[in-house]
Amino acid sequence: MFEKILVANRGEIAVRIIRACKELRVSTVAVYSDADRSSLHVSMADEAFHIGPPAPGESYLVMEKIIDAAKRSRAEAIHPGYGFLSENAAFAGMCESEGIVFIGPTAQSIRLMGDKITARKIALKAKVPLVPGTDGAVTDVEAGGAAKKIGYPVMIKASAGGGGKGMRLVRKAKEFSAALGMARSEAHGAFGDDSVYIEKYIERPRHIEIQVIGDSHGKVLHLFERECSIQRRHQKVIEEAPSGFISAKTRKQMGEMALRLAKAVKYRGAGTVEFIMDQKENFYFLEMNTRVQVEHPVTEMVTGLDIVKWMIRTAAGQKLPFKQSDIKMNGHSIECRIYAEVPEQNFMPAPGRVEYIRAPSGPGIRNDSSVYSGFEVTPHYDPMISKLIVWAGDRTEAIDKMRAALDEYIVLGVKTNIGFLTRLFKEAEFGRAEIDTGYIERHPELLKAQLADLEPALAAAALGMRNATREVEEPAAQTRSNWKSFARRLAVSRSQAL
Amino acid sequence: MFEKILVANRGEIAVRIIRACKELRVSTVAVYSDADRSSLHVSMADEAFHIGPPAPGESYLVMEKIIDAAKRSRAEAIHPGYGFLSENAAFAGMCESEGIVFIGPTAQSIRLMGDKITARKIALKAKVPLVPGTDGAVTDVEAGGAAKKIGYPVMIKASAGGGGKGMRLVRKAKEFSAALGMARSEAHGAFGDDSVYIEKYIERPRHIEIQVIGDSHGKVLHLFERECSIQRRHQKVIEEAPSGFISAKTRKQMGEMALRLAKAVKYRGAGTVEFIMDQKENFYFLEMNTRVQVEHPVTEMVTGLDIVKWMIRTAAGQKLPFKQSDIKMNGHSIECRIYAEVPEQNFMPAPGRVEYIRAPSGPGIRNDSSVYSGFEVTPHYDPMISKLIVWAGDRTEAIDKMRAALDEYIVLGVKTNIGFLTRLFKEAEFGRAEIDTGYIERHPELLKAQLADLEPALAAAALGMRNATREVEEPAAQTRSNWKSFARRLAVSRSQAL
Amino acid sequence: MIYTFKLQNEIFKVHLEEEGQLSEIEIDDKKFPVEFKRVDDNLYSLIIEDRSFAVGILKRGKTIEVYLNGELYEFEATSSRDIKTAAAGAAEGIQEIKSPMPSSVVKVLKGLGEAVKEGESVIVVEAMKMESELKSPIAGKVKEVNVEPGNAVESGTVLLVISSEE
Amino acid sequence: MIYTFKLQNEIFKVHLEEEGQLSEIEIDDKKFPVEFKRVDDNLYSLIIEDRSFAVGILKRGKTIEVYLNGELYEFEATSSRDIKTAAAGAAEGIQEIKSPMPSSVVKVLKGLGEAVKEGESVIVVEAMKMESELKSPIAGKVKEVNVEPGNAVESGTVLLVISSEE
Repeated sequence: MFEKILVANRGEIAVRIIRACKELRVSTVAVYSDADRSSLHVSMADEAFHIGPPAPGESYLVMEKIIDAAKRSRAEAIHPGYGFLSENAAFAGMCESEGIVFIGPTAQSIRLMGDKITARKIALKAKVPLVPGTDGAVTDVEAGGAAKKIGYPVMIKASAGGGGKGMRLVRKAKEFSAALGMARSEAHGAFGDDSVYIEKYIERPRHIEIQVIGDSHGKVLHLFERECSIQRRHQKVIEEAPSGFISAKTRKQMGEMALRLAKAVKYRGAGTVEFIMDQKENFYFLEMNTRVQVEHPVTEMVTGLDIVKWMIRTAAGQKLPFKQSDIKMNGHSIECRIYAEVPEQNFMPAPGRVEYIRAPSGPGIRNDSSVYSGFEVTPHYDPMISKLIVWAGDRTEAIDKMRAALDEYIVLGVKTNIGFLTRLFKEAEFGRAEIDTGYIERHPELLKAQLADLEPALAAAALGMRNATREVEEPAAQTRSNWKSFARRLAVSRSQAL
Repeated sequence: MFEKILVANRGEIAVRIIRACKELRVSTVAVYSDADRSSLHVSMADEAFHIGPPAPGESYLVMEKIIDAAKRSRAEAIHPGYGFLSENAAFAGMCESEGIVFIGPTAQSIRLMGDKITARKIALKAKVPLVPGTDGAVTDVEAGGAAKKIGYPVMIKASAGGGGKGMRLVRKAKEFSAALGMARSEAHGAFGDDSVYIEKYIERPRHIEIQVIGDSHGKVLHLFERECSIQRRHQKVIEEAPSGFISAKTRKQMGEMALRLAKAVKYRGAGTVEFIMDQKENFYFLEMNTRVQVEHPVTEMVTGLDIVKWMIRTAAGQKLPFKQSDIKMNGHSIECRIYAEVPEQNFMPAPGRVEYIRAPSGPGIRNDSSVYSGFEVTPHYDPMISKLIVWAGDRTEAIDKMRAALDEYIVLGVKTNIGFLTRLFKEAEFGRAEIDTGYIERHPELLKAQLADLEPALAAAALGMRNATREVEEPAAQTRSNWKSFARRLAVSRSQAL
Repeated sequence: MIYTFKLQNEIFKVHLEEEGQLSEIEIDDKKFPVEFKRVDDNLYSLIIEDRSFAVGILKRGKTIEVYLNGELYEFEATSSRDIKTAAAGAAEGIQEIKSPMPSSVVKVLKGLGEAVKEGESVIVVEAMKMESELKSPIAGKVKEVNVEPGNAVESGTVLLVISSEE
Repeated sequence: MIYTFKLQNEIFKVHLEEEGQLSEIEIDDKKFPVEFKRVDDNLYSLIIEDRSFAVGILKRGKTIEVYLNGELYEFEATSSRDIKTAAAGAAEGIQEIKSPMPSSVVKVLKGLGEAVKEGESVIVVEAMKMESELKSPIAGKVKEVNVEPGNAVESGTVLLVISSEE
């Protein structure tokens, strides 16, 4: 095992990794930008190195600064977390050539999976299903036949396209040729190029992914699926394991496909193979994330395996001591990402000072966070406040636990999506796992606050105002400060600060 | 299921029960004494009733007040938690006759198990082993033979005894008659009665208990064991599941014995059969606790079953839907009781105001607590701050997780046993599960604080003093308070309150 | 003491009468007793006729944030003068479009005097590298335009004013 | 600025020199730079030559509690006058037996002038229905008895004084 690891990240994932290291009795080195001097990952680590201004491009993304801190602290390995340098093949390569272990796959694996076209080729070769479509642009003559072969509904897409221009959804064969003409003319108008290709249209797609983990001795295992179909701004908001939708047969198939792909690139460490799935459980490879995912906790909760610890152990050369059949799923886990954002305004980030935070706790509750009362959510980084994770015996109980947990959560000072999530978990459709990536768009009513408890809220507002007024009227109490009465004064100021 | 439950308790267990109710969508009614107006169980419940002064005898123990609150709130059931009225057969009977469901066993079961002599008789009849001993006082003629039959070492105990008077440990037969004489004469001197009885002496005894749960349809299941051998002042401090000591065979036997006993009293709800065990895995019935135990979480963590929810469900008449073979133990869980106390002074309680508390969190960490920054630990109740529970794949990993978690725990304002626990979890003997109820007495070195980081501590003290001084010198900043600058002022006061 | 709060353009008057531990609250001629107790920094316990509530309260400037049962109530404390304006505004349908966070103005979609439909976007602002379109909650005409593209604005800055009056 | 702290009868002098963000600390002729930053109410981050520490700090009266790596350091801030007394006390082996919490005196086990062994119990106090025996950390004689059975005492009250002097 390593003696010392540098954590090249910030926020909750840096805290998560430091905790794993502490349990493994490995020393930790934090790096921090100017904006993160009072972040928890700094004080929790054994050592801390300043690496520059708040902008990631001048700190967390500067490979040389990270490598330099690793060398100065004599860290033997670097854990990149997610985001920042975690899927940067050049950085992994730099670590390799500097003799520092990159906790993740090899630079080569990252490179292969990082390029979409290469990744699709590898998937094709490994017989992992891709979204059916033509192999590039088609002529008018080829088009109709191709669409028929793919099966309706299909999408006609401009080869040079983007932004929905030159795109047409076709549900029936008889509508095809008219749509093709329109798509071509729109594409020509927008891009000066009328070439189009055809792809299967997935209705109400679900996002389902398979967690894999490999060691450096050729063993790769999968830890089943996570469903992450609830998304906003193309970003996951709620993730769960197992999926409330797929059959045992599909689960098995997806696991096998994911392993086939991971083995094709000799995968080491934790990774995720993402699939898009239609409502008939047909699934197609999207991409592979060659790092730990934000949503890894739900898999940890149902398998009992600590993914971050296994990343570290496998990077240190340890063998995975279990086999595929040893890995079992038990119960159900759901994660919510709590953000400082405004759901009513298209989930716009709402940075600011978290004046007060009270996170839920108790049986089956896990709150991965690095935010505390007084923490400043800055515009420089992701406005995530925490990942609230629950575990219970089954999906229904997990939903009930999440509702109860959200009910305990209090954040003041910045706006959050807690109210939105509370409403979402009460939705019957969500309860029946009738979800897809368009779920939030289909439920605009969830965005609106339900201010139903007006009387107690007004009473609280009035009593709160009264307390604040008293404070203004009697500020003298606050100056009666000397060393001996310090403790008492603290108590006084507590009962006055609103 | 019930619509509304009254929780006849306070502190962490009241919070625990309210959380379970929320998940079951059952309304909750809290009761509180004058000392508990700002306790969390009050604000977390849907309704709250004041029941009198701080002293338990004038509030939480007054049956009529509890029943009255239940009637006024139209609660259909009462959950008594642990302590207070939880093992009071009269109270359970009163509930029964008032048509309120007592969430626990019947008054009759409580009565049978509450009386030590009756409980022993039932155990004897159910063929549950008791500590071998004579059936009452013995003559000099009988004594030697009895001792031989029981097997050395034996204890000679004064029938009228107590406080160690007239008590003699005898390790060898040849020492017996001299010891008998001394015991008799001491007993005569102390109590005016020289009758003695003989009991097997258990060396380095371990405390191991079996969790059981029954429904009102005749099914009783066990949820395996907990080991609670680490005790101070005869009170458990650390509990774990499974035991790091017993064999699978012993586990099975103990489970069967516990079920035999529970079935003998037609047990409903959660209960615990406590055993004393010697270092050869011989175990003997001690007593049955007819309520939820403080340490129930460790069983929940390894079985995945929510004991409090099952108490409520079975009290509502639901059947236990699983069978004994469905219940499995997975991984290892340890609980520490965090107390406001002074280990160096024989674990004397240290009530006071918790000025600041920061509890650990993250994967595998559960902190059941009702204490927050500003909470007053009063002399009226148990000075428990929280139950810190960890789960991990095996015992070693669980210990490492507990060490890391304790390291994150910060409590200021009252003294705690956190340092003591930190030292204990570093002990190699504890790591090897070489524990018994005399462990803490055998390790007095654990009681002493290890103040090894003097330099950073002194630096912190000096810098803290400097901040406090600044505050005294510049109190003006605190009076510059008006409504508009409220937010800023709050920030200022934050950076000044030390 | 009477407090007046504005919440989503509705005005509420709260009459607060204190008697020791217990306060009496009157809202819309409905009276009820309230027991109010601080728990920690910003967490309060409210007991109203045996019903119990855990409430987070934060006062910032004229806004008092009340967090209750998972929802955030942002009350604006108003003076009688404010009320009149607001009441008048509500009656006449005058709406201020405010910046929800520190941001920069990207595009003003509606000019002075231009007609606006309910729910129509009127201005685009950018914050944290994301553009957001702000919409008018009422149909009417643009009465004021206070900013232009490139302006950096604070949270709460009134960007445009929409009026339903002719 | 020089601060003097007493910890378990040892005296420490800390010389603190400030230069902007960075402070220089000198303890026993050893100098090192410290970066000190508040995290939340009582949690601070200390960085000493790249080594990082999370520290809880609470000042109460003359006591400054420092919580570090699971252990509580209770420093007593002392003036030079206090130091002399304390230093003298330490040298001569004078020990005050203080009440660790609000409690009532049950029994005084050692009378004035009586000899006491190291670790021997000298007084019994009761709090929260539990009796506790307080022990003498040194061998010596009882020099002062300030309380008698039945007295209610505050936390920190000096109950007895033991001296190792002849």
